[in-house]
Amino acid sequence: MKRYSVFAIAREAMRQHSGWDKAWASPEPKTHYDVVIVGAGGHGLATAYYLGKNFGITNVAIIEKGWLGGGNTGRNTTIIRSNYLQDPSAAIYEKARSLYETLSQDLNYNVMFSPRGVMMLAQTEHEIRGYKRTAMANALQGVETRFITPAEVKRIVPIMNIDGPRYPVLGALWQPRGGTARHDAVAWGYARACSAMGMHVIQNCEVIGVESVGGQVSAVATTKGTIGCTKLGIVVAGHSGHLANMAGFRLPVESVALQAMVSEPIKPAMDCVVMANTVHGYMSQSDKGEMVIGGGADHFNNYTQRGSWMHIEETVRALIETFPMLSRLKMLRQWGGIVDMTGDRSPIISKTPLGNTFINCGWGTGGFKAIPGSGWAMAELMAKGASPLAEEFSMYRFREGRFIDESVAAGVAH
Amino acid sequence: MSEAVSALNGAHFAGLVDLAEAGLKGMVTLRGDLSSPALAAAVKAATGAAVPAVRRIEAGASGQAAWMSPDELLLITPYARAGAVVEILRRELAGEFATAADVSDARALFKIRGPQARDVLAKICPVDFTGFAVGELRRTRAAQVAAALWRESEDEWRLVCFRSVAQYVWDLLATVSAPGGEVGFYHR
Amino acid sequence: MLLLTCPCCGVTAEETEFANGGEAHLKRFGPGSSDADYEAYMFNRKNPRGVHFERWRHAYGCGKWFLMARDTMTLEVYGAYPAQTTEPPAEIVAKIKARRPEWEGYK
Amino acid sequence: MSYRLATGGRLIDRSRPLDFTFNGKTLRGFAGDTLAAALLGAGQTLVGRSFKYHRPRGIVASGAEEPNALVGMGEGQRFEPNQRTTTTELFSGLKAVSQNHWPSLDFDIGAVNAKLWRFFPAGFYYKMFIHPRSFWKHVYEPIVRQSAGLGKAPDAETRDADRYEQFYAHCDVLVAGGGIAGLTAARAAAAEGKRVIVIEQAAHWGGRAVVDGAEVEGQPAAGWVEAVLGDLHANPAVTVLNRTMAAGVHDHGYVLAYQRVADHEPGADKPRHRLWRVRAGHVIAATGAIERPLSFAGNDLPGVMLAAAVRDYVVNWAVSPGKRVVVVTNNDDAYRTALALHAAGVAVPVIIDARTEPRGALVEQARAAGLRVADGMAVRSVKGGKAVTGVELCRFDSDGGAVAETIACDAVAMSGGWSPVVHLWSHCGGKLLWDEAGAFFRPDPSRPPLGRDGQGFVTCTGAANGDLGDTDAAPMMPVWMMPAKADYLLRAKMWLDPQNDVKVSDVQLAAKEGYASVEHTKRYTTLGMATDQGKLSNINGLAILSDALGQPIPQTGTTTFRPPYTPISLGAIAGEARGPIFQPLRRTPMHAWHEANGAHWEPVGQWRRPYCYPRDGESHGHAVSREITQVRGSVGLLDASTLGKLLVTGPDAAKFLDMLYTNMMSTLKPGKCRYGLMCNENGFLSDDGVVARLDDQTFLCHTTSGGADRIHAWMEDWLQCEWWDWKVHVVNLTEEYAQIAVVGPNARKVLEKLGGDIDLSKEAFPFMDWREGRLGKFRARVFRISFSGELSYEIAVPASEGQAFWDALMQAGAEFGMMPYGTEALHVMRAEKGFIMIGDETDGTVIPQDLGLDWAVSKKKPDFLGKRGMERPAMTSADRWKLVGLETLDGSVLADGALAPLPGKNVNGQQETQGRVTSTYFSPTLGRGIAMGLVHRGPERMGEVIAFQTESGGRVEARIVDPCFYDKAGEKQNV
Ligand SMILES: Cc1cc2nc3c(=O)[nH]c(=O)nc-3n(C[C@H](O)[C@H](O)[C@H](O)COP(=O)(O)OP(=O)(O)OC[C@H]3O[C@@H](n4cnc5c(N)ncnc54)[C@H](O)[C@@H]3O)c2cc1C
Ligand SMILES: NC(=O)c1ccc[n+]([C@@H]2O[C@H](COP(=O)([O-])OP(=O)(O)OC[C@H]3O[C@@H](n4cnc5c(N)ncnc54)[C@H](O)[C@@H]3O)[C@@H](O)[C@H]2O)c1
Ligand SMILES: Cc1cc2nc3c(=O)[nH]c(=O)nc-3n(C[C@H](O)[C@H](O)[C@H](O)COP(=O)(O)O)c2cc1C
Ligand SMILES: [Zn+2]
Repeated sequence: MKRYSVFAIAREAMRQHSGWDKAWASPEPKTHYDVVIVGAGGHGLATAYYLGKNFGITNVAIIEKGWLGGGNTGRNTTIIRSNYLQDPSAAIYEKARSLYETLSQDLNYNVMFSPRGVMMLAQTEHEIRGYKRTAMANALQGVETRFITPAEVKRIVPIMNIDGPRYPVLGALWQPRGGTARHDAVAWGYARACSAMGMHVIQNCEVIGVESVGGQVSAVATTKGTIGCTKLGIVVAGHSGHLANMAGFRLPVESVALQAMVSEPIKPAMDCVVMANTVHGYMSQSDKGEMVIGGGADHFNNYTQRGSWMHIEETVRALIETFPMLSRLKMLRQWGGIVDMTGDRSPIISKTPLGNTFINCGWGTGGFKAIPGSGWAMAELMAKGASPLAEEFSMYRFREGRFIDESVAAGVAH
Repeated sequence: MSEAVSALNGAHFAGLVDLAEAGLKGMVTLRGDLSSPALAAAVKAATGAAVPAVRRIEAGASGQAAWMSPDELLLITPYARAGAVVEILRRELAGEFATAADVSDARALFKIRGPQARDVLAKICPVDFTGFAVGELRRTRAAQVAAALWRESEDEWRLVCFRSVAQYVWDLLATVSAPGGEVGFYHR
Repeated sequence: MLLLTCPCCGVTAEETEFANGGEAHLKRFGPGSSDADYEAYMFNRKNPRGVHFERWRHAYGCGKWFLMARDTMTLEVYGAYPAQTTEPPAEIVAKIKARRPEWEGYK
Repeated sequence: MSYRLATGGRLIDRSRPLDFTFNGKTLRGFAGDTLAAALLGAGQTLVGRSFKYHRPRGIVASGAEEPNALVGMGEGQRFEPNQRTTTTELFSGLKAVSQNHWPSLDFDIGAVNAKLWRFFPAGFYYKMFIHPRSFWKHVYEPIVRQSAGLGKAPDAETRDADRYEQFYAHCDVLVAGGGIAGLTAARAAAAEGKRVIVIEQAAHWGGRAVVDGAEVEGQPAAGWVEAVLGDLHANPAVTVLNRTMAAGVHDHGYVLAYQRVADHEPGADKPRHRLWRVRAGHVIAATGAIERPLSFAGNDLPGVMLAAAVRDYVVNWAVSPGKRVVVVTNNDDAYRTALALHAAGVAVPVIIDARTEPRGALVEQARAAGLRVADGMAVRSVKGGKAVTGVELCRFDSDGGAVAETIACDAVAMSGGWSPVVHLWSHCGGKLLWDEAGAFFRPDPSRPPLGRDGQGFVTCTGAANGDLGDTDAAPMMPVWMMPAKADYLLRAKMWLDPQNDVKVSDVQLAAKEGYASVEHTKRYTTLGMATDQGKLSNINGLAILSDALGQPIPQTGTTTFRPPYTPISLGAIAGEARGPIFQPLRRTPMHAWHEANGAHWEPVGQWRRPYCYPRDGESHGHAVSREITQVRGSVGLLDASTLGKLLVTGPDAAKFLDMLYTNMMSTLKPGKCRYGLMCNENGFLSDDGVVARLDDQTFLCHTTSGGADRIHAWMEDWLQCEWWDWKVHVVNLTEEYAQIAVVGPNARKVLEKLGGDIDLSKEAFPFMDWREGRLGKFRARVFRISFSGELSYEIAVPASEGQAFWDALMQAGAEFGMMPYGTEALHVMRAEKGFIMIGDETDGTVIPQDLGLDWAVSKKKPDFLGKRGMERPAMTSADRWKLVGLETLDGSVLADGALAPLPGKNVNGQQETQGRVTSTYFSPTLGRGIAMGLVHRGPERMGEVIAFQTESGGRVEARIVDPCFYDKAGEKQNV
């Protein structure tokens, strides 16, 4: 793999960019791999990457039914933060966030991680208490957060109306090193690095069955034929229920549409990410200038990648109330993704009832930020059979009543 | 009792339509088997009205009976009579599985009058008003809150909502009936 | 944005007037049930790609719950029926079979 | 340079000149102009700068597809960035400024990017700026951000001066597009007696046909349009709307239509935009077709325009883009432009046609008019800087190495063929077919978007369906690059997406690097992601991609069409919901009194409750202390109307409540009250409140303020869906009553002063009883319950009398210093008593046993909601954190949410903890901080001292104590 750098660009500029390699190879599948990962989203690719990097396991195929990164990884609002309340969540999200800090160098691919700060507004007494509670927890979890005053909010985000007549801003939970990254680049960077380690990223290949022998997985049936594997990782987000069905078990997961939208681009107006949970809206401004806005999730099972319009209205109302200048901007595009919601809104990284088969799902509305940490933990789980970061995220926690509920207090899951 | 005041104390507004808060009204929720003769007799005794068909409102000599749900009616009477209506219903339905409760104070009632009424209502209610007949009733949404509305006469509509959101619904109606916002979809 | 017809009051109204209540025909497992039954009842869901039986409430209308068969891939609605049933009515099952011959049926 | 023709212009009224400004310079146009027409008419061909390279940009199109000519419009409260000049109707006083340049449109520093284009190929960010690490955020990214973005952000502190609204409409057929096809479809649907809505995004009807002077049904198109429109207007079942765009087709026939009611008359007392939310039985997309540009070097210079747009400017607005206009095409339609220019007296030095020996009727007409046709030729390169000065010709079938000829001109009209507008077909999943002859995608009628009945609900007609109507035209020839074998340097100057600066070479590079899916190419190059969403660029781009991959175009496919068709204002999306009606505000009957008496509000769900009532100069803390002192010492009033009040009645009511509450309700005696807990089926606490048994079959259940609707729905769910044979009715009486708590040692005296028929004495009316009767002249139901530990009565009166009753209490209590108290005083007093608060002590993960409420969890009942959940191992573990009181040793107030750290770290390196604070207050009664918290095995550790976090990062010690800090024996409340 040729390394990317400013010198490489300069060299190629002089020869009409004729010397660039393919970012990833597009091989035909082999008959067997040590590990097959289903789903070339961020989580699947990161799992493969850390299998190779941390455990030297490189006889790996990542099988993707469409184009890599085309699932939720390619359609999310790119918020990265780790100011979660519960210990297991804070641990994995902070691991992910800290890996993001150096991911561009690690992958030799600029994923544009931009720690511009994430601000979660407190607009009720209840939210104040909730966020203060989170800040207290974060202090012991090694996550840098702070509860800030309305004046600080206004200083950091001058375009905000903090005196909104209905829900004045009473403060905010501020994570200065939260931020955003270029979502597509995360998938592409990992795919390139996986490919460079000799792994096979196989696109346009849908897994349509899971085969087993004596309670252990043996192969996956795909639209490109049967592919044998010693271990199987299912990392397909919204389609997890479907894959679990193929593997013979059910999950505490439902798939619903979550929407997002972008405005037309404008010159820089807001540098950080703002989340307003009382009124239901969140927003950041991308490097291209569009306002990236998250909408709500539908409440019914849906696989169409289209959501219901009312959520867009609700979000826009909330954001205009918070940022009045938005009123005269225009919505450029809206879209949806299929997110996998668990019973406690926290993810699953787990062994499954089928031997040598592992699942990573349930990231719902908030798993982009977790990609490196989740891949790290999943790789460890698959390689060693256990991972401290994944420990509490077993799919069996529901039966036992050990929820990891982030929506408690004023917290939100995403 | 003289000190009882309705949510908006009979407010008025004239825009694309004439808006008025109807003031105090007696309202009684009646739950039970709407097909039972006992219930029909009780409704008759209380209001003089027949049991309304699905999504209809019926008028009687001393009140109206509005269909709310497969097992629920809303009886509308003068404010002072609500207590008596509850008594009549309880008496008539003694031994039946039925419930009568006075909800006069829990609601606000608005009158919306004028040829543009449907054009105004359709700004906030996701309702198809074409073919919406006089005497028909629809429970629905008025922007962000629950409401029930019916057509009292050709150009006259009624809308009920919960008392706590009376001011919201009023402001909403007044906003969308501000002059300049003529739509001309229903009324040309 | 779905358009649903409430079988309890006959109103056809948009999704905003309804509330979804998840998978239908779950059998409640209370005290004394096995861990597996309780877990399955509380959490594990079919979440199918395709025909789905689900609960809806006409929240902004007559207030009643009803059940409905809908396709989660196309959003086609096959029919609605009373909440007071333990399995889908035969005519709805037949209608789905006719529309989706490959459907494995209601289990 | 562009200019206004002396005659003609079917849409302008020369007798009504209108002045407007562009970058501060006053220009003149006519009524009927679009801003784009007026700018061109005034000779302004340079109107903006591109996104990445800051290249000069001019007007390309004449409608919604325009990628370049975006301006900042208006000022102050009406400033709007990125306004498309081609769809903006001119009005007097319009103010426009160009975008994305510094310091000026003519001289833009950012344009050095264009000189460095070799260093900025597609995806260059991903390969650069990797080292050193911190430079991305602090050095590179700020530069990238500043040079990207388009229009200026509206001012943060000014508010939009306009209003917006929405409208729900229903119809059998919605026709989008007011061209011949749309009007024909509307007429047909109307004739069938359907309810029809027909909408046209532009101000004018008739689409292309009226510009091109076509004949329809034997009469001139314009006359036909007028006649059909007249009939449609006259039909009461038809709604006809211009300036209304079908923005999105959503599931089950939901169509959003964006009506620009008053954009063309700013300041009028009208809503600016109205968003129509149409529910249509069927949607007919008659949205026409959009002309494609051609990819030749320099095709992005101001003055290079779409051929049909040039025709529009000439015919509609009597504007010519130049004095000498070269036409370049691969199809016959562009000849119409040549002829129109010629007829208007504009020189057309040559028509460059990539086809060899084209022979259609229009070609012959052009030849007959003396126009030169250079067939088999291509534009090799357009010459010029900020304006076109000429074109170089070469053989089409060459690599462009040899310049055959250079022709001076000041504008170029190009046509690469037409693409049907299939957006509305595609939004809900309609699939497309590749049409070889027209080289475009058109709807595949066998795979339409499906409606709720599983049938297709969108149909395309007219040009949108691929029917371009040119039956006697010669075949077009697909041309994706000009010349066909252009070398790299030419390809690197061929713009596909002129707004985002995506060139043919960029798409080719993406393909080479393996970004082979069309979706990867889009995201890698940003092709089609600009404000025009690739209306001009997408087909050309994916043809280039297909060619680079060596695969047929249909295999490459298109990217996903997403709403809106063109951008719509966020203001319209929010509609009327702003300011006071942003969200419903629920008000109790005494709301206005609280407001008038200085309440500091606290939002509680959609309610607003007084937090406290600060007096002049008083801090909130002081007000709360004063209120508590008054209540504890004498008497105070609380507006408790927001509490849920659910009437549960019927023969099975008692059995039902036994299932819903954790404790036994069936044993409650009429006339009595009991505190009850509700859990979800996981066993987690979800609500609490006092239940009063009204009679054998009737209970009144109080819920928390936030719980009323939720618990009501929860009850209905169980009754309708699980125990549907149980005879129970639930009626939500929450808003029927104003509920007022009269609290304090003098409470009884105050009520006795009112008089009435209820014996309020301790003996006749003991604690946890309720009575019905009259208090003064008020019909009242009185509950002797206490959330403060004081003698206390909660009184429900009809809501309509709430204010009068409140007034009466204030008056009766005057001699005792009666004052209202707010939610904070309520909270502090309940904490002094060790009472839990749903939402503070509970957070959805807490079971009753955690809070020492085992006594309220029945051991006898075989079943209740939550019982099974509580039996799980994690719930019964002795290691759960349990409720205790906490007293700091130094009397200070513990911090909200503070945790009690332990020395060790867990496997993930996080500090271990042994407890947390759930509620913490300064108690004016005790003169010190008090708190409750959940502590590991807490109740077993009474008296132990543990350390908690402080806000500043330190530690403070607190003793574990009983959670009841005040009057444990209950002597004050049981009097
Ligand atoms: C609108 C929206 C906004 C969001 N905003 C945020 C945010 O701001 N911050 C945040 O942290 N998270 C956010 N999320 C969540 C985040 O996007 C996801 O949690 C995350 O991207 C999940 O990554 P993944 O790799 O698990 O899944 P995906 O990226 O969805 O990848 C799964 C892959 O599996 C493939 N697949 C499925 N079935 C098969 C099969 N049978 N065979 C082969 N391949 C298959 C799919 O094609 C897909 O490519 C958002 C999500 C959405 C939809
Ligand atoms: N010769 C050619 O190549 C060619 C190409 C295109 C059209 N035509 C001619 O044009 C006519 C076709 O008529 P037609 O009616 O199919 O197309 P049209 O282009 O004449 O009309 C389409 C109309 O739809 C409107 N529209 C587009 N998208 C819309 C939306 N989302 N919402 C609301 N309005 C929208 C447009 O503003 C336009 O007025 C025929 O006369 C045909 O011969 C010829
Ligand atoms: C962070 C982010 C920024 C985006 N910015 C743009 C944009 O500037 N222009 C655009 O057309 N689409 C933008 N999109 C939306 C994509 O075009 C696309 O709609 C989304 O990735 C979902 O894919 P799909 O619409 O192809 O299903 C953006 C998406 C994301 C996640
Ligand atoms: Zn109904």
